[in-house]
Amino acid sequence: MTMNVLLFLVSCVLTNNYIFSKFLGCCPFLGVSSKVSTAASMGLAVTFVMTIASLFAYMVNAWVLVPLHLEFMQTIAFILVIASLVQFVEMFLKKSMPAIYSALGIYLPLITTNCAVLGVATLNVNNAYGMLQSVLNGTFSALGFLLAIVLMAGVRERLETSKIPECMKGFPISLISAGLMAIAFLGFSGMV
Amino acid sequence: MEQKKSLGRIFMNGILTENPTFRLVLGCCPTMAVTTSAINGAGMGLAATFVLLFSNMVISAMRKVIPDKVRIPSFIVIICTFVTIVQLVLQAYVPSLYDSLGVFIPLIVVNCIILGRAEAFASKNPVVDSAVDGLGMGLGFTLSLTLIGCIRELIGSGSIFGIDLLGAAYQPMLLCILPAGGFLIFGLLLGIINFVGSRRRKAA
Amino acid sequence: MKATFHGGVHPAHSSKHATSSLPVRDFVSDTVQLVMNMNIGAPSAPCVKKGDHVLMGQVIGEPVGPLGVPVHASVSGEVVSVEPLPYLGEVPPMCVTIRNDFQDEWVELNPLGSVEKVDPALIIPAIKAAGITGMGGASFPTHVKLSLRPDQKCDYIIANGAECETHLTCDHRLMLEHSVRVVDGLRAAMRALNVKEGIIAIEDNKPDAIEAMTAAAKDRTGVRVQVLKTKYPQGGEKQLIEAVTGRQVPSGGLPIQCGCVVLNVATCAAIADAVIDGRPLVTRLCTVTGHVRQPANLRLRIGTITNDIIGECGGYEDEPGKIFFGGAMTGLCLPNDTMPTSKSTGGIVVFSKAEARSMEEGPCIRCGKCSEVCPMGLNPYMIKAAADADDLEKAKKLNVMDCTVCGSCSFICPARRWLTASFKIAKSNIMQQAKKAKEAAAK
Amino acid sequence: MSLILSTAPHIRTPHSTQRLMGNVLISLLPCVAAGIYFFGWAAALVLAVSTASAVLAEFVWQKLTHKTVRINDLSAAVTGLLIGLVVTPKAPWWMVMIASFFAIIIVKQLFGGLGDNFLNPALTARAVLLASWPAIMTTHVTPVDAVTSATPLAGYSATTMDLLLGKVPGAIGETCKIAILIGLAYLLITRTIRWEIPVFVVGSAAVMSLLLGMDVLTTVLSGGLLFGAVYMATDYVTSPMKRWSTLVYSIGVGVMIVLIRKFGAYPEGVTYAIMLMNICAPLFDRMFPDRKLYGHKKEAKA
Repeated sequence: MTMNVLLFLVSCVLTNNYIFSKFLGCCPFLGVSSKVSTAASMGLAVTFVMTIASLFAYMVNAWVLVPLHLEFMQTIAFILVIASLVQFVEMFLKKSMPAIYSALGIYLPLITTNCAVLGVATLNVNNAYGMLQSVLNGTFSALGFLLAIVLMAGVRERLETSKIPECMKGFPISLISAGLMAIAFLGFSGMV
Repeated sequence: MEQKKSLGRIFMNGILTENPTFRLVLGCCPTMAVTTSAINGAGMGLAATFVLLFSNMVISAMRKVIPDKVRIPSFIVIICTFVTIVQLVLQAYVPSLYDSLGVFIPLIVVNCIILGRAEAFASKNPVVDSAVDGLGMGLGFTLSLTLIGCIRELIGSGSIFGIDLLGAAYQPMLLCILPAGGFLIFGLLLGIINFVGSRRRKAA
Repeated sequence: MKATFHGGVHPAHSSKHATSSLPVRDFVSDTVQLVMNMNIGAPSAPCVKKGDHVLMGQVIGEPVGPLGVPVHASVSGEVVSVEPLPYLGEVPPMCVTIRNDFQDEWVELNPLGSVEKVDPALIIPAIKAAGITGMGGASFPTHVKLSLRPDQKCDYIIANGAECETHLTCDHRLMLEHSVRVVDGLRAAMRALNVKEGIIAIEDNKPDAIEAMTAAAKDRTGVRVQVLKTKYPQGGEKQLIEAVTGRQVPSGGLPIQCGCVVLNVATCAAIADAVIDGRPLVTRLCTVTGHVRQPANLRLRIGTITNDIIGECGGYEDEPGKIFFGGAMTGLCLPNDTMPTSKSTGGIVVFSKAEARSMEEGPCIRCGKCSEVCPMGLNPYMIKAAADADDLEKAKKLNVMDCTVCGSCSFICPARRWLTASFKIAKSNIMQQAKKAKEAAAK
Repeated sequence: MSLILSTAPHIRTPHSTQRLMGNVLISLLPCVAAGIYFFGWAAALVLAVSTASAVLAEFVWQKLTHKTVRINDLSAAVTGLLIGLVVTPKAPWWMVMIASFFAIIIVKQLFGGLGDNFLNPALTARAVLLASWPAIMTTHVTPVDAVTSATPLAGYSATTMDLLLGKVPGAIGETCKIAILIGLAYLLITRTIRWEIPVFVVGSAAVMSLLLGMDVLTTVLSGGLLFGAVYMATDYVTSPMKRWSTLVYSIGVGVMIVLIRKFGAYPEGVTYAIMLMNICAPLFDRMFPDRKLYGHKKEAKA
């Protein structure tokens, strides 16, 4: 059991990293990675939301959609679940954990349209994961996202003082950096 | 005449001036994820175009009915409806494409291009204009994805749209159809387009 | 136990060989030019006029302001001009030119006698009257350095005989030839401040000086010799204090804040002259080396013109490319060889055209050597990036103000980047900014 | 008389970038010689093509972008030669050329040139080849009798002596450990690199293999571990800048090498292990405090 969880962790974080092998969550990955501190906050916020979203999406799917034979409504159901979850989490944090809210607050609304969250919910269903597996998949994949975005931010902070050609500044060089990082992450292939 | 001319401009706006992929850099997840071949790129582009066209039309038609407060959720529900239609249609008629696009079909919902156009254009403009804008943006997206798909397929498999172009002696550079290749090719294309753009601006 | 500090470099080992064994000889030229800004702070005011006959040691510039020191005639003779002269700074200072009558006729002196018997209260006034400023290069008025506020306490006075700069050997020769004067000066300063411990710090590449000073310090109350590792900038005030006492001068503060006063050995000798003989500061030792035919250690009248000194040393070996006052790590470049020496000129180094050629600046290769050698523990490569981007705030955050401009980072940089130069500029810009802000606040 | 006016210091260390790179080139000569001796003139051709095309790429790029041409800092030559040394002697010329171009243009120059790349160009180029043409890259030639087979990591049995001398299949410069050790000695004597990185990479790999029950000697002597530890992990540009972070980085490389070898799909983990740690390097530098600042009290540091 422990071994399986560990392997699942390695798989989600390293081998099948959401960014470097699945392209899920690229927008925040490219958009909110210019500083390590903000990248870490964004990654944590995503981890938080993806874990809860996986759980709720599983419950909605298994307990509502499947019994009612409404599987084709998945996408719409999930997006509503995620949107309301994000709203709820935001309100909850604001009230009861203002410290965390002040750190993660501004990133929460952005997460609604983060495709990693909807992606993990959909993939959980596609892969027919159970509840625990869904939640673990959510958490671990988000940790992979966290790792990727923090590493990316470290690299980009370094690039700040680089003499990058004018036309490559911004998105292009970030994409190239991400590509080179993805090459490095190939080293993990076959680990699981 | 006046009306038509501006429609043409709206159309071309999406394809060139504000090309969602290369100019605005929106919706980059599918741009890199599905462009391992030209056909996948084109398929993804067309699916998104369909959703864009109809969601723009519906949102534009309902723009005076939808209360401002629940604007975004309503947009998402409308977009979602069309995404579900596309999903079901693809599944039924082109299951191979459906399989290769995978999770990125439902993810059209959260593609920033679509919500972006709904918010920036359709919610403020009449139906016909919105339809043309959706079509232009969608085709701009499709063309970009097909272009990236062509390049990646050509280098990575030696073919375009499955047609072998470079012969049997060509040793395909597999990297291009790996995720890393997606990042690199997209990054390089963006760089080249920026470069050409700045050259033009300088010349002008 | 050889003491040392963190970081540092080993520049040009062999540069001292040319002069380290040459005894000091006197050189007097027929004209001296005494600039009025030989001290930090306001320049002195000339108090003689053209045509005046002055005696050696006569005050020709009156001190101005809290950091002012008098300037004395270094020869006897006739004042031929009192006018501004282009010098090393941006603003040409006033300069008194005296034609030497070679009589060396002294003004009446007021000797105080043995340093061990003199009334301690008379020592600092004597130093002030003698016009002594830090002779290691900083030109800080010595009497100000030794005037403590009531809340300040000095535990150690360190006589700085490290002479870590390249090329220079005059302190080395001074310690060999005038060991007792150095100890006398140190004792005078100790007695003036009632300090129990005086330490003479010498790098281990000068074993003969260590021996001579140890012998001179024997039987003298509270004085000892501390051997230091040979490393640049061992003689930097902050590094010396760290090496000798293990204390650190607080950032932005003065040595006295950690209970230390550092005096150059040449300054010590000048103090001894002022106290014992009542003689003002009119001569100093100076090493002349590099591409001159006969490198030498000379005792010069202050204000001797460079060209005359070079002539005394047999002239240039070939066409000079660069001449600077001081060692190669911190020396100040001369625009031409007509500039006179000052109280802090401990060396004149001539570089050939080939040596002077500036090396092309390459890109930083992130080797990290600059951070490794920085004696202040800074990250020069980061500060350079901030300075290049004109980001003064960031440079300040990276503690550029702690930089002592010792040049170690520039020296070690494989890419030949101009690190020290840009820190110098950044520091002065920040200070100007602060000054402006202060003025604005005052309004 | 025209005198040069400049700010101090007026002297600079003789260890310029060019000399450091030159030292690396000299230290690679034993590896080059061993490679040509074991793999014949095919290896020489690969090395020539890789070095020449790297220098050419740098030259052309700097010309086209109107920058100062700096090929005489020798960094492109080092990158090119390293690329040649880490590919199989069977590598076709076009593949080697692509690798050199990729390394110089995409990994290095697009980021601003020497000093600005965050990944080791030679290693990244090799990873690109491995990902693009895995079949060619993993076919290795047994030296002397020129039989193709997999590397020792993939089941080839070799004696320790064979491993030391380099009589095993592998990349051109990676097989002969004695040549690498001679190169290491030269680099250490000329103070081009410091001992920490090679020692800690090899040491941590040894410890890790011991923990995982692998043969320590084989782990250390097979594949590109030694070559990577001496020539790739020590790259100034892409390794961390601080003492402590360098330590963590080196240990990370060693551990990752063994983990990838043991659990990953690739028989050889050196390339990826070093690349991954290159990526982490800026974070490591962030994590560890600077050397203590002079004259600042501890509490003032925050």
